Amino acid sequence: MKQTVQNLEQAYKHILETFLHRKTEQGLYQAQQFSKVLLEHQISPEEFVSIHRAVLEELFPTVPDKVIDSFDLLLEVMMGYGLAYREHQSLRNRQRELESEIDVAANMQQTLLPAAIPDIDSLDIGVISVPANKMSGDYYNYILDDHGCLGVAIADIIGKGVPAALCMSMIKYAMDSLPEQRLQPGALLENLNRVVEQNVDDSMFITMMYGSYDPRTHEFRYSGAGHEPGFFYHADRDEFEELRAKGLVLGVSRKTKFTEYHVQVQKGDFIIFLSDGVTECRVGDNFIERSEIISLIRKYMHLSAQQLVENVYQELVKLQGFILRDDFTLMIMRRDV
Amino acid sequence: MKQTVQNLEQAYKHILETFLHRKTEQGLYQAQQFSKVLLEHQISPEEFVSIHRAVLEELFPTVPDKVIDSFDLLLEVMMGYGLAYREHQSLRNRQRELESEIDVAANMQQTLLPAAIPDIDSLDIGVISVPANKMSGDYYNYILDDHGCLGVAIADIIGKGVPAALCMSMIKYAMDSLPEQRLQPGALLENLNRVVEQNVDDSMFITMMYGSYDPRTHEFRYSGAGHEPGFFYHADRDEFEELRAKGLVLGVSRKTKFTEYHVQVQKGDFIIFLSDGVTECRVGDNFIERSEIISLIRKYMHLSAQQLVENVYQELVKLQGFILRDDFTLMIMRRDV
Amino acid sequence: METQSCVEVKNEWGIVAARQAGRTLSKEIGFGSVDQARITTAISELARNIYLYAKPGEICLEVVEKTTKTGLKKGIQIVARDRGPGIPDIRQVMIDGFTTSGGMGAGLPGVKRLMDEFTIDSKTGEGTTVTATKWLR
Amino acid sequence: METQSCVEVKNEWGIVAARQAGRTLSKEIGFGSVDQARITTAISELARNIYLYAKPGEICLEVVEKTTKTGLKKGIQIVARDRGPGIPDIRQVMIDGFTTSGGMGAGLPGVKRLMDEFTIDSKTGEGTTVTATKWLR
Ligand SMILES: [Mn+2]
Ligand SMILES: [Mn+2]
Ligand SMILES: [Mn+2]
Ligand SMILES: [Mn+2]
Repeated sequence: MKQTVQNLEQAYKHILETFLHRKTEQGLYQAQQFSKVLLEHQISPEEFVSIHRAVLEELFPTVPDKVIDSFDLLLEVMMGYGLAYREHQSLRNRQRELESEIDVAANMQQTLLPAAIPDIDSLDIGVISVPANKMSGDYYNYILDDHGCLGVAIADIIGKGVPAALCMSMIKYAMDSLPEQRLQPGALLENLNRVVEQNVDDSMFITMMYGSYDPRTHEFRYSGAGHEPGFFYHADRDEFEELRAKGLVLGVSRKTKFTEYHVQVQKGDFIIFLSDGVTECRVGDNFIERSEIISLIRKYMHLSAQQLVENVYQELVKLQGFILRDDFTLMIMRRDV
Repeated sequence: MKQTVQNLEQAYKHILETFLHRKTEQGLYQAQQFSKVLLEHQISPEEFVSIHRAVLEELFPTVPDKVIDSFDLLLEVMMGYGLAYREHQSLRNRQRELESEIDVAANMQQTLLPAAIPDIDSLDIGVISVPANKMSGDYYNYILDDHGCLGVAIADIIGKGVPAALCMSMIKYAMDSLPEQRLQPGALLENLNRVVEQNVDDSMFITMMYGSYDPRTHEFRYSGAGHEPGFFYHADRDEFEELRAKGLVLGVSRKTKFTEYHVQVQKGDFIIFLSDGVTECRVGDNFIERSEIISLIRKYMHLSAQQLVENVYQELVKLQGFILRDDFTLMIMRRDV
Repeated sequence: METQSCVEVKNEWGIVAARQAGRTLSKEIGFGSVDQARITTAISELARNIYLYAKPGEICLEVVEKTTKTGLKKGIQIVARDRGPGIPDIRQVMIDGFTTSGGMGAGLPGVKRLMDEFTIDSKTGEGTTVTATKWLR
Repeated sequence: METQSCVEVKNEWGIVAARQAGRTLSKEIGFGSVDQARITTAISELARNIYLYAKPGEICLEVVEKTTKTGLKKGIQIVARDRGPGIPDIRQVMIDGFTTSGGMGAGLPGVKRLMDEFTIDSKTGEGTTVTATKWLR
């Protein structure tokens, strides 16, 4: 340590001498590079000020005492920055620890999501789900039953990060224990609502949309719990329609009932489920319009379902300067035969 | 901002003038207080160096140019600390956000633990569970069945913090769904083991001890999965015995079998369950001995069960300078009639 | 003074030249010495990124203006442009970047904190463009 | 020089006196000027805590020695003692304390970082004792 400080002092003396000789930008650039070396060696700022004073005294033995004395005060003030600097180092360590904990937890969370998109003859399915931070409060699931019927869920926990993730694991285990209701969207939401109401803090709510698709009849039935409306695309008319489902968010009242809706899916039609992280993309101070989302979907709807959602995401994340303010989930199911 | 800097410059000029006049400790103390004001106003260190230079030039118009020029270099190097300082501020914001997220999650986690200690005529029960950080990887539970029989669980997830908490919520939901095995410790662990094996990452293990107490026969049956041994206190002989239960930790192999042990509990006897956070208390470079834990228990065993565990905890946490290195859980069940 | 002036960065001399250009221009615009140092540091970090990971590239400087409630405001705009490997995950770089950690884009969060406005565009295999502006207060 | 010298802290003059005593003693022991400033800052923070939340209290300073592999080592030990309200949750104070957040014990993590050794004992309603040592390198 003492050795390092002495070497750094020598190096700094050289840089200062050269600089004072011809005051070039080159000299200042060297000073900046030198500051990186100081930080690498974890030299605190008060230590550096003391180095500067020592070098100054060496180079200018005739500097008035008062000027040298003024460095006592500079150094004393610098102690405050020194404390902040030390706190910074320990914060950084704690932060790295926390972040790596959260990395592990985020990985665990990934295992709560379906490992693969189910393979259904008549449907082309695509999904993208990106957390705003490392852990997500958006959840989605696909459930395939013995008759080839598909259940599709999307949920958004109000709140982000770690608490949302804990909540999401509950939703997942609760859905796993409700195999009977997989084809009855309304009944499924009613059951989930009871679990949420009992287990989750009053400040925590979950919005959800659940649908079931029967590939034999091409009927899609769905119910919603306060969730962001999706879209339904009619291929024959080349038109988008809002996919709304009235219903209170989960966890508010034990006795909520959920209306079941249904729609007939024709060849080329598609269903879009999304979370409000998609529609509440902020560009500058404005939210993006739902009509702009539709334009983006149109732009890429000649592609496969998976490519479609990925391209829409890419455009939206770029629009926001690569910072997501909310978890982002976009799902599409298109009937292609 | 400009205004603030000018005011601070005036204040600093006054402090420096006074200090140079009579170089007292009083002046340096004022400088330290001044540094707190700078930090409160989020003045970066390069800004402060520039203030120092301006004041110096004002006070000593005859200072050689080279000395003043040297401040260009000082300021340039200080930019590096300035960057670290700004990073510190944003780290701190991110940290506060994370910490408050984790506070919420830690609260949610508390709701996974039993709300109250069950009230059983013949048993005096006490428990303390303190996480090393905010979230715990230790878990305990009491389950009371219709016949007044008590199930007691203690578990330790290998790993701490957020991932451990996610894992713990799984254990809780899994236990809730196994009502039939509550009085069969071996069978219960076998079932839990399957759940853990299927759902949890390979790097994650859980040690556990589960016991059931029948207040009609005063028989205690228990099984363990690689968990820290507890203690059994024989009142008649005034002796402590290790409460060991052989068994592989949960999540290693799908087919693990767990031996069931049993012991007859006499009046005044008690059972201690603990996590390795209790026995691996570190004092300086040494771990505390299990015999020292026994001495501490003896010291407080004239008190109620709850007071006993709380006092033992207080002594152990103080021994470690109030820093816990692992989650700490200590449970006692004493037959008092 | 309305035209852009660019400095090519292919070695450390380029970094120094870009710094020098930035310091001179920011002084002309009327920035104080601390802000001059900040702008120069931002340029230096951007130029060093090019030099280390994506040379050759260029740093272009321009005087910019905008009208605000209190009248016309002047500022300096820095554009750093390269045809290097690009940044595969910009979100990663902007979220976590620690000042002292190495690698392409390591200094970007610092640059963002030194300047008032900051945008980045990057495509893997095609290069990166960073635009940063600081306004006179 | 083996005996403890104590300064009473009941107003800001006490803080300054404790600082002065610390600076003088650490200079005598042979600490360099930066370490002198660090030791003084640690004393200042401890004394200020007493002054703000638990006055009157005292700061005691002592020259301490220990034998290491490389021979005898000298150091300075600071003991800050008060009969104030005590710190209800020491773990909280030592884990989170941010330099600029207020309240009893706010500066303690900073003191710990400035010194080599640090222990604290506190009982609600009875007071707090902090002991911190720095060794000559
Ligand atoms: Mn959400
Ligand atoms: Mn959302
Ligand atoms: Mn653990
Ligand atoms: Mn443990």
